Amino acid sequence: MLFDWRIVVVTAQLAGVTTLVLLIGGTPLAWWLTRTQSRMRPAVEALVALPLVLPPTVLGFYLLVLLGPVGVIGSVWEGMGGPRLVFSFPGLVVGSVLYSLPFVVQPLHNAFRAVPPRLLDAAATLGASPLDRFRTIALPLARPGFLTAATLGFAHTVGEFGVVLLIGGNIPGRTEVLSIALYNRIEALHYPQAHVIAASLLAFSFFVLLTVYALNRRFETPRL
Amino acid sequence: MLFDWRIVVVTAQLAGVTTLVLLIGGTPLAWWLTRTQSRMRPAVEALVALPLVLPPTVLGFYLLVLLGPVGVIGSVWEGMGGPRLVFSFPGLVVGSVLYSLPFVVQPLHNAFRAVPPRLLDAAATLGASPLDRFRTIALPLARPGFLTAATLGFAHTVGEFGVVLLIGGNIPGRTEVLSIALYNRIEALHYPQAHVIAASLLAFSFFVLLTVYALNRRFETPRL
Amino acid sequence: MLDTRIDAPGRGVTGLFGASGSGKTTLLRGIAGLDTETHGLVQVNDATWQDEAAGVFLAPHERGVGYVSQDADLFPHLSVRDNLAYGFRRVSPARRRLEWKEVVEWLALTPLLDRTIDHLSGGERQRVAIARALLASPTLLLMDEPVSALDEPSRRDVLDHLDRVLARLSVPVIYVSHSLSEVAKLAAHLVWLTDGKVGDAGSVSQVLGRLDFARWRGEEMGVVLDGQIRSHEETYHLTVVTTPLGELTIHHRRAALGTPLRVQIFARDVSLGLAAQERSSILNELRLRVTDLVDLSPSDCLVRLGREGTSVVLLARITRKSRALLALEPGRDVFARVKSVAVLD
Amino acid sequence: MLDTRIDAPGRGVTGLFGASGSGKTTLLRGIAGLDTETHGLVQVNDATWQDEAAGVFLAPHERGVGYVSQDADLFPHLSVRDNLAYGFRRVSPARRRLEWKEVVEWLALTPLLDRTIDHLSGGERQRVAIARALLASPTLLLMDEPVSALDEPSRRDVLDHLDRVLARLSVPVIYVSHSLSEVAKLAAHLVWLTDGKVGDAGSVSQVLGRLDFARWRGEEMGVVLDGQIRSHEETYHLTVVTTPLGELTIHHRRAALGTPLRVQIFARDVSLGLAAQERSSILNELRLRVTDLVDLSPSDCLVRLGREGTSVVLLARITRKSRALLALEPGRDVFARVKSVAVLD
Amino acid sequence: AGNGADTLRGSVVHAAVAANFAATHAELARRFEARTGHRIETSLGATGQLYAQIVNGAPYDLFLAADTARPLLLEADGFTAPGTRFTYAIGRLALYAPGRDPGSGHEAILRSGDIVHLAIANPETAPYGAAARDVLRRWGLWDGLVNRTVRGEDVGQTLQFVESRAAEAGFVALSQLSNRSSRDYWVVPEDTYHPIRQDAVLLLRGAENEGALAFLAFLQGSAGKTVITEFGYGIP
Ligand SMILES: Nc1ncnc2c1ncn2[C@@H]1O[C@H](COP(=O)(O)OP(=O)(O)OP(=O)(O)O)[C@@H](O)[C@H]1O
Ligand SMILES: Nc1ncnc2c1ncn2[C@@H]1O[C@H](COP(=O)(O)OP(=O)(O)OP(=O)(O)O)[C@@H](O)[C@H]1O
Ligand SMILES: [Mg+2]
Ligand SMILES: [Mg+2]
Repeated sequence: MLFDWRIVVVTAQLAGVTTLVLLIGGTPLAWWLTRTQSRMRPAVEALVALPLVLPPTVLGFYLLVLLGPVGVIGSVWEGMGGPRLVFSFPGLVVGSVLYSLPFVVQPLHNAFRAVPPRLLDAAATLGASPLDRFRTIALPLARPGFLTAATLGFAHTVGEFGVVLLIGGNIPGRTEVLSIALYNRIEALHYPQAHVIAASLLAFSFFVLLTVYALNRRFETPRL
Repeated sequence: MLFDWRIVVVTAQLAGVTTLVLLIGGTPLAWWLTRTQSRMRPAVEALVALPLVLPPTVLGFYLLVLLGPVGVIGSVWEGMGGPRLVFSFPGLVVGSVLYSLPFVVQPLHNAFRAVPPRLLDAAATLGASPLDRFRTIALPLARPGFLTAATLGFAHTVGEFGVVLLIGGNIPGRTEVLSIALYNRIEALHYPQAHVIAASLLAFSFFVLLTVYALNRRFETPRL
Repeated sequence: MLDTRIDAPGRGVTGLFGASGSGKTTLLRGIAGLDTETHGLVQVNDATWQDEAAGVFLAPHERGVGYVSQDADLFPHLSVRDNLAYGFRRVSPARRRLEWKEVVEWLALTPLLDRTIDHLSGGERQRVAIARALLASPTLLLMDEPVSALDEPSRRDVLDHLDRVLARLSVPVIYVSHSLSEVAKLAAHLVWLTDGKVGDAGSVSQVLGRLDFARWRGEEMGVVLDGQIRSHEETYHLTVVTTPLGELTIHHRRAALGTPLRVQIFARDVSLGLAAQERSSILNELRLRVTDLVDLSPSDCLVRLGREGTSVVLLARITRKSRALLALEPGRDVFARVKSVAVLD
Repeated sequence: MLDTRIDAPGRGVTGLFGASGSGKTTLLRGIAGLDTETHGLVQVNDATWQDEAAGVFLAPHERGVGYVSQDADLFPHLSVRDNLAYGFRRVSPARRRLEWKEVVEWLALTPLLDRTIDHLSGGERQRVAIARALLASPTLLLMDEPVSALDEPSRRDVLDHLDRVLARLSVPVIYVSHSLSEVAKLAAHLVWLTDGKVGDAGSVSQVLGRLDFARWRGEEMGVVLDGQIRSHEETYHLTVVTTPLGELTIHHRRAALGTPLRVQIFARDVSLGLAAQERSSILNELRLRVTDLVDLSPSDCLVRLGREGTSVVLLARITRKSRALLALEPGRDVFARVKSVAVLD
Repeated sequence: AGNGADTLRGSVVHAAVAANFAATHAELARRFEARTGHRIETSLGATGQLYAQIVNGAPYDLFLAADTARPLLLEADGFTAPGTRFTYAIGRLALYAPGRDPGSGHEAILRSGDIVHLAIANPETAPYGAAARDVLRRWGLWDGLVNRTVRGEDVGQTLQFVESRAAEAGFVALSQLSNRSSRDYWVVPEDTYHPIRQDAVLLLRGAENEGALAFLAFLQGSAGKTVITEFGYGIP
């Protein structure tokens, strides 16, 4: 088997975009969970964690059915002129986002809960609007939560396999990602290749994570 | 296919034991990460997150190779008189623990970081030993982190598939779990059965999570 | 929980007094709009900030209040400089009323600017909090024991500056403190809270002259008098002030003759005699008449003194023995000797 | 950072003074073992807690210190009751030195016991913190501005009780405060920190009598005198005390004749005259001799007064005009009139 | 630990079975159990994964693979009871395109160009995938369609692609289509691809297991063969 470098590119793009989408979407959701007085809150929290209990291949299958051109969501979506979701990069992102959502929302939720409300009050009296104080107080103070959310979300997407396979269709150069390629090497008994890929992936990830954590240590917020 | 209720039992046992082991083992690790001045800390943090980047089946494969009777770890372990790890319930637990470790350690680490050191100092001057103040101050204040860790760890183990499949061998009554059974129903085109299982799993999990989150809300620690 | 009606003047400092737990902080938070459980009406200088009946609720960041809270509440992720800049940057330069440099220097914050918050001492934190609130150029300033962690000399220093700055800015201030001299120095108006209700309110001299308030204050009971500068005695660096109760000599004030001035006199600093006194270091002796007497303790009593043609009073705290020796009774004329006079303003 | 050598007596209260940021909190944390960056030697009553040279470091929880920190530091997940019980439960009943009920009632905490911490006012938090530390029956008590958020009357109340309790427990105490009267009431020994170094240390009367310290204190400069009860005057509820500087009449003390007693006299409460005074409410007049004079400001000066055969001094703060009128010079004999005398137990 | 202990009625047989044979195997096992009193416990999985497990000490008695390579390897490395390897079924490839009545034949559907996605199993790992690639190459369509192929790990996932209508057509196993309308699929002529031979082998652990031997015999006997052919497989 020749190694197709596009796999690495797609994987990096997928994990990057997914993490970005997760952070962008998960942040307001987590903030809402923190601030709301709504009685719906526990239900929303439970819903967020729910996709986890399904095996990824099963989740992938149901997503495939739902998002496919005749699926409940897919048909409506395509009827509204949306591009086909299955077997496309956007579809991969949707699936990965859904599957990694709890790993992002829960750490952020915890981090936001740890922001002392009195600091938000102080910011308000200094003229900061709710959005402003969210941006300038809550976000920076929740930094450890963001780090956790981002690393868990990114790593989990890199390693994810089932959802991506079913929704993506493992199309070379488009939706084939490293996790699938790696698995296939093992399935095909190409062990030496698999070892090289796995070792490189681990080594690379280790150094990225090491750098992230080491840098983070430098910029830690003082604890009061 | 008849539904084998032992699957549910094994699944519940696995997720329960795994979560327990994760919490018991993850707590000191997270606490160490919080308190240590060691320069090794970022490396340990990176190592904990590392298993995530491998697809579960691949991780499962390597665990199989390492823990198997001729594997580097397995041979030593069995040489020391340990029971066989692969294709047994203990092996499943080992694999699941390793794979879900970051979901437990990271939220706990964040939660412990949010415990103000001055409260631990206050407890020390009131005569509490390090272990005592960990138990009576850090643990209760880190409760949201434990909730997140436990729900993520539990749900992730229930839904996990690859590691469990490879290490466990899907042996009915012993290592066959719900996620595999569900996937096999879909593979075998037993869709109606698969739908029933998936729906029950989702409904059950939803109500468990809902209860957990709703109860948690009641006992929230006041925020200062 | 708090059931209060407070009318404070639209400018100047209103002192807010009350026992621990009487609701001072709760009241300030309500005014700042931070307490969603606060009901009722908040109007400031004709602007209605909150009117439950009319469904009006102005968000805290739109009220333009500066709030120096009891706990400083500095932002731990920002340096001292960035804490100060937080409010400063959110005011358009045109609307800024204080210079950065002025505030930073006055509160001696220059050496701290690049520090992180966690390494500040208690007093340093308070100074940063005061500066941060002032730099946001508030239209109403709420200060909750802002100098409680400062040592005496820096406290004097901060208050002197505060006094001058507040006069210049002419923002209304509500100032919580447990120290009468702090409040008497700054405030024109006084509110005394007890158990979430207003116990007494009015001008400083009104509230301070009331015996039940004085009794509650204990060591710090006293009055303030409004006067005018009458003459200067440059040699000794002194100034003479006319007050409704007579003339008082105080430390020199660099001000034109006729300038109004307020002074505080603690009851414990007033002694009484029946004859005029000579060759004493006490410069101030007022001829007054006893209006009432009240026992403070088995050993002490409080004497209220007045003068024909004015409702202004002086309080003197003396022993009951002296009262007997001097045969003090209402109507009796005495010489009140004032050991020290604090100038407020 | 902190470079200090402090010798405090093994019992009684040591007052710790110093400007904001002078290192008081740092010092207390070092003694408690909370600051791992503290180097050097900590010995308490013959026990070595820390000796860098010998590699000794006793863990904080083994030092048995009670630490009332500047920020109260209550546990937010526990009720007031459980906060108080935290230290109490960790002492075996046999080693407890204070009753639960006594402490709770004294600090008026009964109505708060079932409250959560987040709803306490600033003063309530401080009272809980004091009670929590005392209930742990410490062998050394460190108090960092423990009553700064209390109103005057509760402060008096708390200090009175504290004074009595400390006398009974005979634990050594290091007490940080910015209020001289607070420290003078409690402390026998005083340490004055400036910039992380000891500026002055010694008995209260030594430190207070020093002019540079007095100057730094400003309004609160004063001295303490040690005396003995000489007689009682039951009618007026007064007591006469002999001091090295002469006899003083104070509020009645229920104590046997000969009982030792300490009193505090602020410089601002002392006036001077050249002739004895008659028919005045001032009961205390001491015949003393001027030893030195120092200018405090363009208008004021500080006079140090003494007497043959004693090194004890009295400070008087008078105007420079009075100084000139009375022609005060070192060696001159004067009558020092003391308006108020505070008894410090 | 191994659990081949005899019960009163027979022994327990632990079978490792390739996922694509799952449904057929279930029926075989049911009939075998009814007939003999032995009991079959089945672990399903991908062939490569089952292989790795066997090499690492999995407690399986026999192995029904989806190809010939892995049983051969196991035999060569001494994991099997010697001489027990045989082909138990020959997979048959079908082109499944629901809702597109082929009329003139399915090849035409592929040529028509209105296929956005063609599902196949991964040719690198799955025998049915390799077979599908053979077919497309023979028709000269491989190069044109390769970028439109979506690749399942096995035929199970390949079928899921088509069943969800996400892919218009797919090469699946005939055995998966037993209850689909014959108008929806087309059996690919067997001479257009390398035969998909599926081999079984008795593993060392099962060498002494009466039930395992019996089951292998059953597979090769007429009763077994009947079931296998009923499910759309060929037999050698
Ligand atoms: N959310 C709340 N729920 C119930 N009681 C509260 C709440 N917030 C404050 N209190 C109580 O209301 C009373 C007033 O509190 P507040 O903080 O306003 O007192 P304060 O006058 O500022 O006292 P201090 O001088 O001690 O700071 C206190 O007894 C306090 O315990
Ligand atoms: N970890 C630290 N690193 C650097 N500087 C520190 C650190 N901790 C405290 N400081 C500084 O050391 C000085 C002494 O602080 P400390 O808290 O002991 O003062 P303090 O005497 O208690 O003052 P206050 O009366 O205001 O509470 C302060 O200037 C403070 O900013
Ligand atoms: Mg308050
Ligand atoms: Mg301090």
